[in-house]
Amino acid sequence: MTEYANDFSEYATDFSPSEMIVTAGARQLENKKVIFAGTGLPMVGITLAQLTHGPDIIPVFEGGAVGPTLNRSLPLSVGDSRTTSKANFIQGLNSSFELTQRGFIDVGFIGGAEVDPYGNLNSTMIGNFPENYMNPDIRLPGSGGAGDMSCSCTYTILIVQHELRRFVEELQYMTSPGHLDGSPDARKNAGLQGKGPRRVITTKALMGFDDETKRMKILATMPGETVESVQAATGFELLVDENLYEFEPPTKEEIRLIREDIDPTQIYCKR
Amino acid sequence: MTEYANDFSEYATDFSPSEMIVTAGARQLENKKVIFAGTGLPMVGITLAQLTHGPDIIPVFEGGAVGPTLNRSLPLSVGDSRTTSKANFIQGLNSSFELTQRGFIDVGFIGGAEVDPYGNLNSTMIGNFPENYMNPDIRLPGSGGAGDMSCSCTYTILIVQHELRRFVEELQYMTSPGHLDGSPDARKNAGLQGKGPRRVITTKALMGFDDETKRMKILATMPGETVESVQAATGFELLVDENLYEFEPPTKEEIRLIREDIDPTQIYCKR
Amino acid sequence: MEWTGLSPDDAREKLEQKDKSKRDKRMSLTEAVKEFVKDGDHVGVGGFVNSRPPVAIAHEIIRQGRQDLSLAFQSAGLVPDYLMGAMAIRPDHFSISRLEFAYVGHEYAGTSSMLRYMTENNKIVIEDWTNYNMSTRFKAGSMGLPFLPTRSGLGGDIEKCNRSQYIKCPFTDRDILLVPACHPDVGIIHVQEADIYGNCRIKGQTFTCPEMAMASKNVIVTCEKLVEHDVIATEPTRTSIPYFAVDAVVELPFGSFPGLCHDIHYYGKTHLEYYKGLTNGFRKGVVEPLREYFDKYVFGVKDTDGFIGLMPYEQLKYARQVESRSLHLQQGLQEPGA
Amino acid sequence: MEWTGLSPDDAREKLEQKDKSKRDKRMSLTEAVKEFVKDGDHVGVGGFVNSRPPVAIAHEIIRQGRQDLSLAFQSAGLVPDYLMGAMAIRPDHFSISRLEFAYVGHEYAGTSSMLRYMTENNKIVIEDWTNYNMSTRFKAGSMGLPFLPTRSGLGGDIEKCNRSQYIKCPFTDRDILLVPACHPDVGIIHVQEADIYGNCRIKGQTFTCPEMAMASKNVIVTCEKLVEHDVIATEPTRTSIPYFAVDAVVELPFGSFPGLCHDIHYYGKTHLEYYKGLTNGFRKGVVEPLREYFDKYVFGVKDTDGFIGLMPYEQLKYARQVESRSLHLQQGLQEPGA
Repeated sequence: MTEYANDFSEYATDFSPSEMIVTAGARQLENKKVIFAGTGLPMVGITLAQLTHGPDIIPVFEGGAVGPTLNRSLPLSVGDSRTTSKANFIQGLNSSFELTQRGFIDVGFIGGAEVDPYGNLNSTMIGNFPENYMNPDIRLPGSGGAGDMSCSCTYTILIVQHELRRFVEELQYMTSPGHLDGSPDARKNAGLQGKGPRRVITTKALMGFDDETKRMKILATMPGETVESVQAATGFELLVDENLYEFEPPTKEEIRLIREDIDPTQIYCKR
Repeated sequence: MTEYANDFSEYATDFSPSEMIVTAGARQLENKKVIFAGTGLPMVGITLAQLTHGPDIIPVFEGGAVGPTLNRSLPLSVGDSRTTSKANFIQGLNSSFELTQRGFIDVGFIGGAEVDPYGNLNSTMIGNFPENYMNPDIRLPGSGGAGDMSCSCTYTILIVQHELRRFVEELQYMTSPGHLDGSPDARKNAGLQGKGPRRVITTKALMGFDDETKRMKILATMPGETVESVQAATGFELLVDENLYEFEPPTKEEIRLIREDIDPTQIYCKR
Repeated sequence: MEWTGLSPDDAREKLEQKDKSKRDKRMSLTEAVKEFVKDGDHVGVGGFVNSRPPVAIAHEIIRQGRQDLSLAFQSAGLVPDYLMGAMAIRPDHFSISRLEFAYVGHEYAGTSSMLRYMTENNKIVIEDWTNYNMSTRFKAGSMGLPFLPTRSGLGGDIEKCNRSQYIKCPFTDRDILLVPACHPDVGIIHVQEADIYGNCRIKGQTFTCPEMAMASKNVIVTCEKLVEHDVIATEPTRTSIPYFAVDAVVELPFGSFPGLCHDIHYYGKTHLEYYKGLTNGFRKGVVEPLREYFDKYVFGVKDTDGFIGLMPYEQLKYARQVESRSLHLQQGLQEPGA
Repeated sequence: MEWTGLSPDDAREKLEQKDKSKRDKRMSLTEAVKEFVKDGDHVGVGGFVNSRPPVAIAHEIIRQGRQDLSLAFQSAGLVPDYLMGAMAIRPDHFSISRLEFAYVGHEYAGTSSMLRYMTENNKIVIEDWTNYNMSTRFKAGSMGLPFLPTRSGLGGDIEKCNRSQYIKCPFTDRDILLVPACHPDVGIIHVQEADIYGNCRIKGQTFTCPEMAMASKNVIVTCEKLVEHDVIATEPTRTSIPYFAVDAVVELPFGSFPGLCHDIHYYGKTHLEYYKGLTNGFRKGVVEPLREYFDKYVFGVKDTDGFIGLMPYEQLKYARQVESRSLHLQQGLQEPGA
């Protein structure tokens, strides 16, 4: 478990859940891949990855920018001018999503409010659907581009806050398709192109999906967490990978980068 | 009949059939309209119109240019760089034809090899269709963009050489739809948007279409021609407009512009 | 199919009949809104979230007052929040009855309290789509097509709350979704540069503005800067919107403030967050501050110059300075009043 | 549905598996054609008529020899006429078996004698479309869609000779045509500028090159001039084709000669008309001159530099001088050897 540090002294001892989640997210991003960045923590994660092991990651933003250098401080929006610096190609939303639909995007990196065992996400509403669609208990912002990335990126990585009310057996509304009902070829039969979610990153665990059932399973627990504590914060039964491991804590350097270079004013990454 | 000349002395006495046809074509083009120019004589006609009564005509070329100034000598192609000079907007073929499909183009100005009474054009093949589609008697170049202009410009103006073998009751192949079979709403029912051909300009006559039957009718005879001589060169029966008139000959100035300024090397406009 | 805005056939017919000559289209924003925004109109909102939002046009629509507007956009923040805020405060003067959209919110600055207020209290009809769905709908409209196929917005619940339709693809035998065109009655768009005829140059991302312009029956463009036609004609490949898609050109610096305008100025964060805070308060029952905001910043000024004139100069200066700069050049800059 | 080139699902799968990293893609044209053009391939031909035709790539394909290629383009002149000419002369060495197209010809310089020869003698399978149909087919491919709807190519006989399909539009109840995507095995494209990663800048009209690039499984780009990546990154809105759609970048001045290359050089009219004359003769039974042409200008040279080296310098100079000039500045210029 020392891929990111030479010895224990290099680990940070003081870090927040957001900082843990961003570090975990960044480490899931392979260098030289094309990565479609959702708003919020994914933008922090992608920047951290670029500054550490992934200098040749190609970020894509739905506003229209392909392959920018994120050297103008953290974008406040995926349509921010800061997503365009030294880009390779800039057009607009149709272009970004067409590239995605065509197959140019390796990874979609997305946040969500509510998730089910198959990695389907809700970012639309809390309440009864369809009865109360027009007057929900809580109206969330809506799909934005997350629904599109979920449909058509080769695969996706999800970031969700790990709370009981957010990990539910059945979503109140399915905004972004994951593995749907988990049946074989469910996505293909629905007309979708991408292969769906591969990882779910939370404050408590790194998770994947069972090859057969497509249900969520714990791959690693975050520092200080156990399978039991993760399960206790989850509203459905989690599978546990046979090679379960403890996730390597953030290094001092990772935390320094987040705090000093990437998000000094704690826009997305609270301490 | 003296809209274009102050007195008879201003008329040219020496002009070729091509020059007559180009002059007639130019005069059909209203100033301030958006005109999609097909290759060949239509490009000469549009330039002549710009230099005479239509300085504010907006030419559109399928290669992608909207509203250029034709000040670099006659384009040899609708994709020529000479179609782009001082344009308002340049993209590519999809863009030009999407503008057309949307309804931005007032007039399509097109040449054709073979025409029928309803203004349908053939520019694909001579021979039996469909039997000999793969090995026709004579293979013509194909639709190019003419088929697209015919479908979606608000209306079209056609230029055809007036020969018996080119004016036929039934086309061997229908490349560019005119009024189809002439039945009411034939174009709409086929899924087409534009209103179809409004004028046919030839070396012998200016023609329109009957409001009811959509069959071709003579509006004016060209200098030196009569209804009889026009009919004799036509493979189907022509209607004759009740206000039939004799077309005003080219002026000396029009011929001078064609010969000196527009097509001095007789690329399209033979003498 | 019930079309909001124009049906594809109506949109085509109207455009065929339109005068497409190249003529001076400059007018005041007051005139432009008076002429092109009517009660009941379907309004396409340009920009993306808070980047190039047509704030000035939205304020003028609010000032003049309209009823029963419906809005169409992918993702937007300030504009729907201003419009819904105005309706919350003075429904007799201004109202919207319907939203077709993918996202209302401010990303870093949080979700939309006005969307929550309007929907949770059942004051507005909504139709959910994805960003790409809405972009595709404008694109279909711009292409003169009644629909486009897509592989986005399938499989979940979004397709169940909107007017998309499945077909079996006749070429692959797989299911595919068709989304209907969107032809707004009027598109409202802010750009960096335009000439007097309406040729527009958008700097940076175009978002879905060109498609929206070409899909709409009428288009009002505000621009940071009017440029000579020669500037356009020298590099026509940089024209984002051709002149014949535009009906009114209004030169209006800061026309998307406190949103961001690429290459011109960054967000007016202080003011944006200030307004956002008032809408949060309103949803929780604190009504007066939002009313006072509108009285001061929208109804209390004659036009956009009046609104921008109320901003502390240092905030405007900062927004201009910080835009398009590397981290290194941002050092030492700090937004005043934050 | 029988797909030429890749089916939409195969095209998606291949692209998913592809290495999309930003890396140096420079290679010689010989290597590029060896690696990316195989017997039986469906080849997308960039450019439009004789504007930016990928002549150099076509010559290299002919030199190396391939069998059973099929070609897809909207309107083209020199490239299909060279390829069909080579097949007419040496069918054992090089052959094409199918054309999907809207127009083969040279506009001002007349119709294609090689198209007449091949079709009237039943040596080739053809499929007719309109220009917009073919452009739409590449666009569908570039968008990752199995088809796009269109209102072009309807009502006449074109739709009867191709694989388009009617449906009743579920939104308007009117008939509309669907055209299937075109995913060439390889797209061959000439541009003015590219960087080593494959980001391309096209000057003037883009024709359908960006769509073709994004639809194709592999893309060979020849460019007039290799530019620093910084040039691209300074104005990324001017990039016409993003690097990840390109597999080989070959710097090759005059790569579309005797066609036109916008802003670089006008037609090599003398040579173009000379070749055109030989094909006219061939169709009428005068075989030898065309064979001699290929022996001298294609098989007799090692590469494009060799071909261009055979052109009289004065003709190349004239083609450069006359490009992009007003009539006034053209005065006194005359093509030598015409």
